Amino acid sequence: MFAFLHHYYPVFVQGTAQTILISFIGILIGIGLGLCFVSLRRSKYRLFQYIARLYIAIVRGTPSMIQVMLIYYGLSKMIDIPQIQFLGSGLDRLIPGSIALGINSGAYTAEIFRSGLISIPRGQTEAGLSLGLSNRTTLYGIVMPQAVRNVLPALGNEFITLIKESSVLFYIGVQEVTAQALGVGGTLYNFIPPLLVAAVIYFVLTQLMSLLVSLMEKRLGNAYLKVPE
Amino acid sequence: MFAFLHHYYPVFVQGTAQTILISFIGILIGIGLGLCFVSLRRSKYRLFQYIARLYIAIVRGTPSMIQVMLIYYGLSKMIDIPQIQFLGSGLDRLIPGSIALGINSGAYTAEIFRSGLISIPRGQTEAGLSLGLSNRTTLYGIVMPQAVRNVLPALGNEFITLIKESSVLFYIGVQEVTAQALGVGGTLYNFIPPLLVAAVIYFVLTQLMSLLVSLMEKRLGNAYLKVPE
Amino acid sequence: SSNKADNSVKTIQNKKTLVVGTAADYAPFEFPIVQNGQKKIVGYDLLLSKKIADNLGVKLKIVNTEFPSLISELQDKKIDLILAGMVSTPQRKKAVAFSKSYYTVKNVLLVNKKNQARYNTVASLKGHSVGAQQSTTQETITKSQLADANPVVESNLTSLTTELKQGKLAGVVVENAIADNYVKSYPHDYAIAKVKLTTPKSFRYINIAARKNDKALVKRVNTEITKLQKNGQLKELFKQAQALQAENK
Amino acid sequence: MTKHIIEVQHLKKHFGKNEVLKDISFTVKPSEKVVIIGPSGSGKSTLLRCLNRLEDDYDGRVIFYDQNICQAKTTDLRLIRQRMGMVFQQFNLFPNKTVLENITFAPIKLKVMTADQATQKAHELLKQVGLDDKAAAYPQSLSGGQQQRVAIARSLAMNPKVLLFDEPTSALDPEMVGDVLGVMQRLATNGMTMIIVTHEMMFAKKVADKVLFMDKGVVADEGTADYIFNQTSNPRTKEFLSKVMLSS
Amino acid sequence: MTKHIIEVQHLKKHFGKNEVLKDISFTVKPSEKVVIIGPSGSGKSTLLRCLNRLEDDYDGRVIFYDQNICQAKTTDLRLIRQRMGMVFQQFNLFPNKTVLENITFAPIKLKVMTADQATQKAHELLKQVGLDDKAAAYPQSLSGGQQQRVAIARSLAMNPKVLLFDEPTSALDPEMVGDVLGVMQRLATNGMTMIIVTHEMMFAKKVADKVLFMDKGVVADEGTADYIFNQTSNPRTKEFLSKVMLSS
Ligand SMILES: Nc1ncnc2c1ncn2[C@@H]1O[C@H](COP(=O)(O)OP(=O)(O)OP(=O)(O)O)[C@@H](O)[C@H]1O
Ligand SMILES: Nc1ncnc2c1ncn2[C@@H]1O[C@H](COP(=O)(O)OP(=O)(O)OP(=O)(O)O)[C@@H](O)[C@H]1O
Ligand SMILES: [Mg+2]
Ligand SMILES: [Mg+2]
Repeated sequence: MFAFLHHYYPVFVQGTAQTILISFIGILIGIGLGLCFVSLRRSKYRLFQYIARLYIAIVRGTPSMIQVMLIYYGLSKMIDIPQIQFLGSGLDRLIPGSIALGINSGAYTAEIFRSGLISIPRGQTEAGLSLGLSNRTTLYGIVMPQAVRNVLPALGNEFITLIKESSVLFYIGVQEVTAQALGVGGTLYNFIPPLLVAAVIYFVLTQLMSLLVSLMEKRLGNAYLKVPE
Repeated sequence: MFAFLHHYYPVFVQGTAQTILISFIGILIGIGLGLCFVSLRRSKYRLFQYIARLYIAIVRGTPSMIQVMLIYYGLSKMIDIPQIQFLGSGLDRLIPGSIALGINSGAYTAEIFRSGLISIPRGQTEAGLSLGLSNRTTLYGIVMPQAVRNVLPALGNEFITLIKESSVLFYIGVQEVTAQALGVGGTLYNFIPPLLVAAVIYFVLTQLMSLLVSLMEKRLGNAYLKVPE
Repeated sequence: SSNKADNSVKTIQNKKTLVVGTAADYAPFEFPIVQNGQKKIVGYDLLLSKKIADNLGVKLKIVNTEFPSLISELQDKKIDLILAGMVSTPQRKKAVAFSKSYYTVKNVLLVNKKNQARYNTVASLKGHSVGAQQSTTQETITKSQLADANPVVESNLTSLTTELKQGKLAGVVVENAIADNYVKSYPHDYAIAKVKLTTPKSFRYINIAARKNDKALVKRVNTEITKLQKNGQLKELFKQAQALQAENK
Repeated sequence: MTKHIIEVQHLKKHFGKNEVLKDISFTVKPSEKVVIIGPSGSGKSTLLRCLNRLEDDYDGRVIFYDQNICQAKTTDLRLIRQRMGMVFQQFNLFPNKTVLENITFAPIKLKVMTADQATQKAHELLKQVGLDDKAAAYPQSLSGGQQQRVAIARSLAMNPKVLLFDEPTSALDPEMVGDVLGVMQRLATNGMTMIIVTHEMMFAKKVADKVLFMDKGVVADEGTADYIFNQTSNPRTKEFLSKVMLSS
Repeated sequence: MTKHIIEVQHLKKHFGKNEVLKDISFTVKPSEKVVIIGPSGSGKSTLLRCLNRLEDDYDGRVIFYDQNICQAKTTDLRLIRQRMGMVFQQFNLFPNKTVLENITFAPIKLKVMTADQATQKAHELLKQVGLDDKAAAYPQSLSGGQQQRVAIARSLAMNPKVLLFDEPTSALDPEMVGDVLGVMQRLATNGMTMIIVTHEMMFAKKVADKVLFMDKGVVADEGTADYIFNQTSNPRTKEFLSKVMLSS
């Protein structure tokens, strides 16, 4: 059943590289947008709060496939990206595609950051302020590091979701794993074996991502959470 | 820009009905599977725990689009469903499609139920047992009602996700909203307007779903969580 | 319609590349294979594209995406030409300009070998699911000529034929070239049904699509097609594509 | 009937490598009030939880009315637990049930009483603990002291033969403590058998027939309240008491 | 310099419609120990938090060394807070920092000392509170009593002129209370100005120069420790004290 792999594995390797690339860019943009919108959401100004809420509501309320297509068709009308080929797809698809993924992920990331900040007891802020520290130092020196540590698992889940969601980019012609599997299926006149291969690839990628996140959790100081005997 | 709606609105109405139908069935199946797998996960027997973990890991680690296609092709070998047409799609696609959605959702639902049970302090179980109640009565009479109340928001989010994920069924020929929008887009040679319409439809559906869940939250007794002055 | 000078050929020659859009799940017209460890999209349309690029003296670049979105990509100037086994329907003619035809199709019903005897007539399909690719002439034909059947529309042809093999569909309406190829590749799985489908004239011709204003480009393309038709190379290219698929499946 | 309600014999319990109870033995007579004191982590809660098998897998024997709890089958165990009420530090009221439902839930479910009987009994008990006006309230709307008194009423609804208290006032604001201790004092006066883990030394002095001082998993000292608080020469007891009394 | 370090004048604070502080006035002299007692919800914490403007938007004036805290600009406020240490019921140590880092973080960040000076000072303070061996530990690995002593050391690192304590021992196991009170007692003896909200009446009797009894947002009674505990005729004070003393 998987004899075709012998011949077609380079296609899957290329697709995997592409999936990793778009996921990586998407994650970076997602974190950036998340930080940006969590600030808006916590801002004193109603208008900013409102913008952030609207963005989050729209992203969470519509399928990512539709978002990706709308952003791609929308962006391609607005900006002109050179059609340089990279790993088998044009940059004019890769870039809007990754941006779309990032815009989608940003809404979830913003909510995760927000929950992280909420999770840190008010007492931590008060302890910082009562020592004479500024609001800024208290936020970035005391609250944030703890918040980031707390939300790492949730962030990890979001990254995993993003890796999986990246499969919708096949519809705008990005040659990632799903697109490659569908293409090979077209040549073989049979979909099932290449789709199984794609499923395994995603599974491995997402497992690696959770491994990575749990390593980071350890590095970011599991120590202080452990209660020694 | 939306003049086409004048002509095409019945297509979207049909698609919306279809989306609601498959989401509804998917949610029911998801809840059933979730309950089933959370029992396996908490079972004394290693093998059952292992099966539940594997199921959850696979579902969470692969894109739902690939799952849906593989489940659909797989299921169709196993069960035989009459090809009765319903709202523009055969039951033989609607049903396996909904089942696929349910299988996907079940993994998340199981984890939500599990977190709900964990969220109830051990003291509640102990109080029940110390009054002489059986394990069963304690679980179903005391812990479960509180757990369900606690996880309602998370369940609501999962239902919203399912409504959005149902868009992948267009790939197995279910004529839900996305499929209809893409069809209209292919006819108009312009995807943006019909996709925008689809996005609005999903947005309305998901907002309605969150409304429904928050009503249920109220009914399931917000009272006892409020601390009157 | 405009009197402005048509720069379409010059633009392509200036950027030294011709960008052709296709949807590579349609063997033998276009499909991916691996050659020397590299993925490559090949097929009849690609061989022809190469000839056109050569004629223009530029490099060829392929953009592979979903069939239903090709025309919109063309209009967004993401691609210069579509070579994707695209039939020049009157409706499409409103949106794009078509070259001369380089292939003539007839539509047939591809069925599972087991059911070859079962589906002989249009009536025998009543109440059964028949597949067609979304936004294609086959979709229109299915819906008009097999009105009693249940149409199943998906964006990808292979997903339909996979379903056919699984017994989920009674038949799939496809072009005869594709159908022949399926039968040749998998004689035990697929067969062509005796069901009579008529292919209206306006649905018969496969052409290359270009933007409406790119008249000069269409002209150049037509010249090349005429040349290849005359010296018999067009048929050769098709056979070459079929052979390529046979050795890669 | 023996002269003891509860007999604990050579009770041992470990969590992994941590030996929490090391050979504990003592007895409780009808109407006796046993108070257990000792530093944090000495195993007081664990001991109490072993008595009604909320902790499992221990060595030794716990005899309750001639029945060995350690070997009781599930159905017997449930009957035993009905006759052995337990009051927790964290009250553990059911937050989704009203005060009345909290008290009547178990008797009705276990078919010990009809719904009417249970309701009547609940109102009586609520009167006893001074909270009859709160029958329809939800636990979250009560103060800690009120919640704990409801929890006591809930235990009493099953007509237990003995009540176990695990630091019933530790989670309370100081002004609430008095009300709860008042209720307990009245129960004691009325002849209820009680085993009480507490840090309220004044109260212990007042009600205890017997005081056990636990330290590191053993009963390090044992005797009447007078003995423990005034006469003992055990240095650990004295050190502990000096620390705890200093703060109050 | 005035003879008062802190002067509170007609302080009023409400949360929504809930008037929590209703016209509070009192003064604190250098080296004075003011103990605030009163039932739960009477506004003790709110009062303390108003003193260093952790609560905002109140009426009245709080004068600290001639400066009106209510109108201090952000930069001034930060200087004021540096000179006014606060110790919380929940300790509020930074869990991701070691004990040493907890103490040195603020002095270093605020450039009050160099890193070396801060570390040296931290070790001195840790010695004072008896925890020099825990410098490298994380807060979670310490007992509550140890954490609270670190929190006191952290406050002292900024060389404050006055220390505010909000029920510093309420969250502690009884045996831990003594250690923390011991540290506070020594601070008091060394002349630190202190405002202490507490339920530890014995301790209050011992160290208080002045006791404020708060009830429902007002200072209902006020005087020396001897007056409040032995002489007052205020019925609310007496009722409160009888409740709190009964339990201990
Ligand atoms: N479920 C458990 N798993 C592992 N160790 C436990 C468990 N329950 C208690 N222990 C350990 O057993 C020892 C005794 O705990 P226990 O709660 O009985 O003490 P305690 O005397 O009640 O203390 P406290 O006064 O703080 O309530 C402690 O070292 C504790 O860490
Ligand atoms: N942030 C807030 N928002 C609204 N109400 C508050 C807030 N903080 C305190 N309160 C209310 O103010 C009143 C006084 O609270 P405060 O915490 O000052 O009392 P307290 O005397 O410290 O009590 P305790 O002894 O329980 O600590 C209470 O009724 C409380 O509910
Ligand atoms: Mg305990
Ligand atoms: Mg307070």
